[in-house]
Amino acid sequence: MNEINEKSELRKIRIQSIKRNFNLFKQSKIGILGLVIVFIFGFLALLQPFLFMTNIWDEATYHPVVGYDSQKILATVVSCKDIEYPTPEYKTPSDCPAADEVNIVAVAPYNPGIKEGDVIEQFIQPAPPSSKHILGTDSLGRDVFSQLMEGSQVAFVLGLLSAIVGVGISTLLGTIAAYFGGTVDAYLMRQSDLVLMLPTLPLLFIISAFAELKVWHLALVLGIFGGLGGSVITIKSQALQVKVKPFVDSARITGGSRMKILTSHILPNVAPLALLYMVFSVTGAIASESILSFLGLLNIDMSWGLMISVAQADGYINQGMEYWWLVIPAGLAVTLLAGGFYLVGRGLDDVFNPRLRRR
Amino acid sequence: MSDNLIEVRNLVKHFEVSNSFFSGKKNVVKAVDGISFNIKPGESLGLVGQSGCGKTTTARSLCLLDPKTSGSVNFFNPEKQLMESIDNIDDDSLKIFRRNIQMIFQDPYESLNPRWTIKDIIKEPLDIHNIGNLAEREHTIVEILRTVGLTPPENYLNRYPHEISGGQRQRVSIARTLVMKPKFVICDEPTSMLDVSIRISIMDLMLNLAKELDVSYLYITHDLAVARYMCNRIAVMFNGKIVEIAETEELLQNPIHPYTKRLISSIPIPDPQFVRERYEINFEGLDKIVRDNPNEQMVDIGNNHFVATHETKEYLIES
Amino acid sequence: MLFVVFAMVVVACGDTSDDAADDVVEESSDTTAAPATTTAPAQEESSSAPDGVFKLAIFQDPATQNLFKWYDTDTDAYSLYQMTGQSVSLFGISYPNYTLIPSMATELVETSTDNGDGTFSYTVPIVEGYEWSDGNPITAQDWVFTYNTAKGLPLLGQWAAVWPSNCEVECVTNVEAIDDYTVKISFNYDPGLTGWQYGAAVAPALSKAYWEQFATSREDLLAVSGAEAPVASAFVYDKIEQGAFYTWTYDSDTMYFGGETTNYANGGVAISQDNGVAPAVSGEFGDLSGESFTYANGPFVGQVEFSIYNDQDSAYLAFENGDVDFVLNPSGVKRATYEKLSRIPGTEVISNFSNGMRYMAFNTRVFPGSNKAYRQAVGCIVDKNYVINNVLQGVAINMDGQMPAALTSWVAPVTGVLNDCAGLSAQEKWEKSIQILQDAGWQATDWGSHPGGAERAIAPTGLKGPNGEAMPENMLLYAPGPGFDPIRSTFSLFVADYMQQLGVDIVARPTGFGVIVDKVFTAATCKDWHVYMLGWGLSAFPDHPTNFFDGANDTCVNEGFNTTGYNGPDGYKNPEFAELVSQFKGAKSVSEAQALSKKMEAILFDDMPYLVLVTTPILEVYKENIEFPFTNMLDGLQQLSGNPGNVKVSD
Amino acid sequence: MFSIQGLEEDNMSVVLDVKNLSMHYETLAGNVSAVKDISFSINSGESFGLVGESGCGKTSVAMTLLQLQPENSVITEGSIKLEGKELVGLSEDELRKVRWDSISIVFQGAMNAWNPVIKIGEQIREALREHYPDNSKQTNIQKIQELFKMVGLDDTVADRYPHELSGGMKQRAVIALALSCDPKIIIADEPTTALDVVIQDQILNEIKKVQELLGLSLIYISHDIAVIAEMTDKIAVMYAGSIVEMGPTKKIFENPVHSYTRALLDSTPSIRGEKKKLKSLDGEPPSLINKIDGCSFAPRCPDKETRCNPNEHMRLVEIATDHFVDICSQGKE
Amino acid sequence: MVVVFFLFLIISYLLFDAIPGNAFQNLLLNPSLPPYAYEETIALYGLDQPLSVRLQKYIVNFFKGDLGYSYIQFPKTAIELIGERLPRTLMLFSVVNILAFYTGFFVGKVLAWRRGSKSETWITITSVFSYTVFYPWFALLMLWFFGLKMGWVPIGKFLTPNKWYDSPFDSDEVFLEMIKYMVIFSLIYFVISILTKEIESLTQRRNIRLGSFFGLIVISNFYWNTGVLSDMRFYAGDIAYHTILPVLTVTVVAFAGTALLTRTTMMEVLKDDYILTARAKGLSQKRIRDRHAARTALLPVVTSFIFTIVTIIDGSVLTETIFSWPGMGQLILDSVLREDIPVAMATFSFIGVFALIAHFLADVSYAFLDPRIRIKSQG
Repeated sequence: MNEINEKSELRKIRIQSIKRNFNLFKQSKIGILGLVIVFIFGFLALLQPFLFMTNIWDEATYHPVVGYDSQKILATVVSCKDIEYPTPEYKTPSDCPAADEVNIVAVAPYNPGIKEGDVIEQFIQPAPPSSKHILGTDSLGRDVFSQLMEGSQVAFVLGLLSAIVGVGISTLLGTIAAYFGGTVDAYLMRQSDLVLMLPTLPLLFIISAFAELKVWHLALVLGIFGGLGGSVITIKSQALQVKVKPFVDSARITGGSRMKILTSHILPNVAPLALLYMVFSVTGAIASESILSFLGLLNIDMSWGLMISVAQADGYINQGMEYWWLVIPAGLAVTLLAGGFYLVGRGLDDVFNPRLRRR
Repeated sequence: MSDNLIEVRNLVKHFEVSNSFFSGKKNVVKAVDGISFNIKPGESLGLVGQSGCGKTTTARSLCLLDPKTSGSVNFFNPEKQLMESIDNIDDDSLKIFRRNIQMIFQDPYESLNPRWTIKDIIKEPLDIHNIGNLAEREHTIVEILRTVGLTPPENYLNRYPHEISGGQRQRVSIARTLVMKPKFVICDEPTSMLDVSIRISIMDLMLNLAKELDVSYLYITHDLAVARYMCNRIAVMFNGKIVEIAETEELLQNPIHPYTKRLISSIPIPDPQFVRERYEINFEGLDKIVRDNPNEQMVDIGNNHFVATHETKEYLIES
Repeated sequence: MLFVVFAMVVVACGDTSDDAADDVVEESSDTTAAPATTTAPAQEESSSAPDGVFKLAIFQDPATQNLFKWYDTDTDAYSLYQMTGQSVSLFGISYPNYTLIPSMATELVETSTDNGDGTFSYTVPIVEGYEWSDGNPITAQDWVFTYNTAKGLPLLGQWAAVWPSNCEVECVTNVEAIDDYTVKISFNYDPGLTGWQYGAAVAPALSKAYWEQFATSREDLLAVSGAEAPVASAFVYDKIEQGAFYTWTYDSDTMYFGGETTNYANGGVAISQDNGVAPAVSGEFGDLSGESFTYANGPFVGQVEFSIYNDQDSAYLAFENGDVDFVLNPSGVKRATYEKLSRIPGTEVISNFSNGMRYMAFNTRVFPGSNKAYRQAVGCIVDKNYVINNVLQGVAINMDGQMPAALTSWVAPVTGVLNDCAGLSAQEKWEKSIQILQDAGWQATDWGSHPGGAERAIAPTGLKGPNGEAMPENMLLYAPGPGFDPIRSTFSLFVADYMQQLGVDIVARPTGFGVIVDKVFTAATCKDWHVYMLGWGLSAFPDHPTNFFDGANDTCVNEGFNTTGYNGPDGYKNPEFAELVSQFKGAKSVSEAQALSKKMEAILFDDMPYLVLVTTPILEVYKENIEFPFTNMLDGLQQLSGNPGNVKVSD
Repeated sequence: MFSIQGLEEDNMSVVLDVKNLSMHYETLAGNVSAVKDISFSINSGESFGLVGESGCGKTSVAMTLLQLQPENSVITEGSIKLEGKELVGLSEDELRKVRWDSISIVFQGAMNAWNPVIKIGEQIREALREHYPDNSKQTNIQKIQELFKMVGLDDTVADRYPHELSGGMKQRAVIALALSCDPKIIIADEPTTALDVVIQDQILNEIKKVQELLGLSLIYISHDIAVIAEMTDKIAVMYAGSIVEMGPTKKIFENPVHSYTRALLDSTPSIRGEKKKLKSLDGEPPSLINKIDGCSFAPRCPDKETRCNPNEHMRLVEIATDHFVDICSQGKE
Repeated sequence: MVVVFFLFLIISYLLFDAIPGNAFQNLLLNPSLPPYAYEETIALYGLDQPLSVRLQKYIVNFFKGDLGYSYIQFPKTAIELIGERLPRTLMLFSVVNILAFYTGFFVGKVLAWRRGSKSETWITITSVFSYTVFYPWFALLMLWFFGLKMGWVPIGKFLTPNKWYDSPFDSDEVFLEMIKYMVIFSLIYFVISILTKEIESLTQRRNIRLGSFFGLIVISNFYWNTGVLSDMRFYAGDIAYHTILPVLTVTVVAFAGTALLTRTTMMEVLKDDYILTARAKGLSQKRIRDRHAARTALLPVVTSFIFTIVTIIDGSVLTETIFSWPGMGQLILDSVLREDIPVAMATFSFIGVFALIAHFLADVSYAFLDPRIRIKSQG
């Protein structure tokens, strides 16, 4: 009984402390903004499997990779030559072709013998946003919104996994280096020097060239390199500060083993900083993946970077705002989610770092 | 000599400090330069001196936090009933040593792990030494909290250090220190960061516990007034050396060494009517002579009062 | 702090730039007016050098201006674009109709002499009087020199293809100059179109007079910048600003100047050239009786500028902005950009078929790829038209055989399963495929069923080969990722799905291009894969089936060092086909070659080592002020490097 | 409200007059009333001690005098008159002229009062430049040398960085800095807390010497009643934001009236006199977030039963000439 | 450090070697090429030898100073290629970095100072998003907007070809001259700043500095009018014109890192007691901000900035591609993607050496800026 009571009391205390911390966190407007962004994307990421499982969305139509929704219209073939605008039909060059028309140059290469005035069955791909596809479809008739959701799954898996791996490694190595010092420390520091010397982006190019690199492979790689690099040094300096705290000395005097001191005293006190680092490194991981996908170096089925890459491969990216749904949502998503995590980190730092706290 | 609890002979601790940013050349700082003292059971010895004189280093070397450079430290092993050196100690004896020597730190804010509850903090030594079963441990913790005046104990068990005040924290520190009933506790200015009104209650608590639990203290402070309140004997330390050691009142009434005199003269008196005598001494000269006579012996001038013998009169400047 | 400095510089220079710009414009017009002062003795006629700059965008800094180097190891198209004048050849190809025409040869020599010792020779007379831009005559010695250099140093890489000199296999044994204007080229076999007309006769010859001094070792030769090398075209190198742009300027000594070329519908060509420098040429080739179109030969511009844009999108932005007239892009402009640019005033668009294909290859060495029925079943069930017309709508054109549709006379009628399954519904295709498997003795615990309509079939389970071979599990279909090529990537997903409906345990695995190439072209891993998708760019003479499917070339059989020809990654072997290949290689006339090719195609349609997927159109855009003599041709204008020699620029 | 009689009579020599000053900090948890209705005045040349435990509001008073309180603090009422000039409500620019020129301050922890990356001399010259913009460099340097001599530092210190000095030297330099613009009043906020006894002794000596030499007014803030006893002519004992007892130092030490004052005296160990049992005060100071009705010392008061008047609002009454005591401890009579 | 570098070389080489395929793989894609051509080629370049042999050979040659020939651009050496590309990257990115540093530092300063205000929140959020913006996407949008839509700046490349047809100079010469000029200018200004440090009156000090700055600009006008420079001026101006957009774009992305770091460190510094002392001294807000808070906050910002300089070349890959600015970044990208191992290795070791130097510089500059360390180093 007593045990249970105590446990529930402990839990209550935990909940209280979480509540209190959250109230503190609420102070930081930027942190809250970041959290909201992260939650929105988190919601998107979870929403898609839900829609598929409940059959609200049909996989054949909405699947982000192999889904296909043919939207056909009957279109009149017209010629949008560079003539003086406005003409009776069109006000500006961008009005031609009109909604139920198709430019002859766009279809002629695939339909030899087509003439102006023909009425043909035309697929609208990419289709602009509609009630069925709220962000339209891409050039392969796939739902952009669904892709965006799939992309957030990828971003979360990749970002969080690599952050956890990276921070796990750097926390472990950082505390070990701080606690043991001497040759272990020297070795670990040289190792992180070495990793810091490797240029990030070219390194990722190399790694992406290896066979069969899946998202979680990339997450591991990013995590390992991130974890071995600069953050070891930061975590180590934090651990060094904890190491000389009197409570660690107390434990040593009492005869606590090294392992125990490391795991129960130093690690928990380094953890907040590590957590902060984790939040920040999510940002880097998302950006890295997007850039690799964008450059077409990453062989995965779907991601935000890839969405832009595909839009670019078909030549939609330098069209200004005309095909905005192919370019803007994915680009914004990368920016927003990465920024969201960053804002959360900033907010945490502002509120919980006593050196930064305002009051 | 076996009536001593701890015997320190010629304890030396040197630090290597790299003095240059680029070259990595190392300088040796002699933080503790051959000090000796004994502590009997139930006695508390005050170690007094200015900051940087080696008080804390001595304490850390004594409880094996930092390895000493040379010298010997013997402690009384209550199970074997004999004095044992802490060098080359076997594991069993080390365990006994660990159980019998503890330290209280200056800063109540830093000396408790902020991520642990009070219960965990006090329980840690019991866990490490595997004393009693879980229920017994629980019981011991409640008891010790009561002993240090944190009542009712249940209110404190599940709280975190940041939820209680500085005085209470220091009580928790004391509880943690005493939970294994050690024979010898090193106190490194445990009250200097507390407010006056709380300070006395902590000091009283420590004095009471010393009697109750038969604990000896090595009490480190720079304030002779506090040392007087807490200690039977006082050792005055200067630049890594003990220059004078005597019973408290003897030392205060009859200081011999100029440094002791200077120290006593600088303590403000809470009485506006009283005007202190002021001494000024030539610290550099004194430092030099102390450094130049590393093997200086202490002489007993009676009343268990020992003074370093170097000729020091000339460094005393009357003011 | 530094930035401010920088801004000030910008401002300061901005103030003065107007005057300075004027200066430069004047200076540059001076230079174009008298370009020959430094390169050759001034000639009065050269003052009639044409005006205008033809501005092309390319995507990569050419690695070299040295053609020897290019053929050695630099296989990059962008480098070749701006080196075309450095070499001459005996025969040439007339665009737009792909007809073989004499270039330096006075006639199309198409019959060989049997020397009796197993070697066969062609003796070709060369046009007299033509000169390299440095004034040295173009003679037979240039061929001899080029061949001997490639053979003797030796040069590596593509030289082995253009001047094959390794005589353990089919090779050119000797090139000799009978006299200055007659060259004799000998082979250790009797070459047909592949080896002669489209082989040695179109192989490059470079100026001996210039290059001889460097041809002491491979390193020395390749170290030459090449920018000073004499050319046999209308332009010489002018300014080379590494990483930014290259220019050619009009060469007053050009051997091509003026005249007319007439292309006849039936393949005949008539050329007349007389620029007062070289002797008058009036060549008439082939049957000239059909319809024709004629264009005047250039050059019509004084300067050709190659601007380097490292990013395609920014290149097209620059095009849109009017910074360049034509983007020299081997894969053409992207569809959406094409459509958009077409609507921008002042832009002309062209679309052509490309000479290439994307395909899926089976590994015929290992089960189940080794089983013909299996390949046929896959070929039948895959509904290419659905993927092309619906999913990929507008970016690809279906292709069934090995020949691009544009080579009409080469295209063979579709036979075999592709023909049988064409136009069937999804259900019928599935049923037919199952039938093919059953007929071939395949077994299954449950043959599954098709619910009809657009539904997916319920796949057979426990599929086993006719001899009870178990189907491998977890097979992979390697295809480039969507970032590299959305077409193949999309196809791979759909094809894998079709194959799954046949009970094949396979998934599409997006894989790096380099990784696929490494896997399928390496002898050590020749049995480690099942299916992959890649593409081929094809040459002017469609002899590629001989290379792809000649069983003798199998990497696996020869375990690495393969001396006979191309490494066929698919491992396809068929004696009947091999016989046709050797006949094809000896074919001396196009009609003979075409007939053989069609026979070969029929076998391939039946055996299906490749499932040919699609070809893509080449879309190109250019500025209205540019005028090309013709734009209708296989592979588009990029095939002619933008045809700078005949382009006209108006203001 | 009421004003303190008796001090107003010789107004001429009053340098600083604080009346009914109240201020609080706005925090998440609520408003923290750090200073409650405090009045005191300081004559020229006088040294005034402010004693109390940490968190009692002494430092807040010091900061408010210079109007250096943090952003989240609000002065709810009261006035601070410096030689008759009201400081509360002045703009930042006007305050800048007052600061250092009229009132300077020696902060707690001299270690951190210096910017680590600027030389000592430069940091003093900075203040001189601000207040005497027309001084030549030479004048300023001379001035600094004089100041250094006064506090017992040699000239070379000016060219050194803070970290090159010992704690004592830094604190001396801080005093020199505080004197640099010839202020009327120096506030010393626990200037010796971080120092050990010997250095503390030297610094106290120095401050006293300088104060007497220049005839400055000194506000000395400390938790150590022994130091206050030595340093000041007049003291005010603060508890929980209020002054509980105020008067000439000697009088208060002879006859402490308020229970808190007595408790403070009883809990201070001394090396003189009999070694006596010291008395501790139970409990902790109250949280200032909650509004306290009645005597805020009542819960801890050892004489609760006999002398205390726990329901009375804390305010001072004069019980003897210049000796003010909080009314709560005036007993129930 | 040598050992670390040695390991760095080995690891890089192994990584490159592990990439599937090799530099001559393209030969395989020519269907009419006999396979022996490929075999011969890779044999000539030693690629058929076992890894250990090649690695050993490479390392030995490396320490002899021979970084080898480029596979792709044979017979150019790797060093020649770097020498050709480096000035362009240096030119563009030194400007970007200095600009980004100053704006970042300034914005960070203001942010920390205005803590809690609305504008602070908004600027912080903007900075964060410009820090995390999806760079290639952003750069293309910038190019589209400023280059095409507005037509204010040229699209890509570092020069306008037709202006350079008759240039008597190589662009590299002009680049070097511009770099030289910037270095000289800033050095002189730096010396002036140091010399004027001793002037007691603040207004006078400021006036002299401002005056000398404009004086320097006038002098630079003369400078660019002397001798060969008067001819080069025009070309330098052209290059400067082309740097505007890349500089703007990269700065927008790069300044935020410095701004956010400055904000954090400065907020920490603002808690320090000497800020209070400075206020008590009656110093003006601006002076406290700039002289006390920012000056101290500068230390970690500069150090981290120097570390980010290492990533210049690394991060320049995308910028250089999108803005068609052929520098080191593109060299890395090309050599890595085309598996031109000697060049890729050379660029990697260049970055490695650069990183080592930056580490050293960071230490030195820290010592220079922080007297606490400086004195130690002298002692």
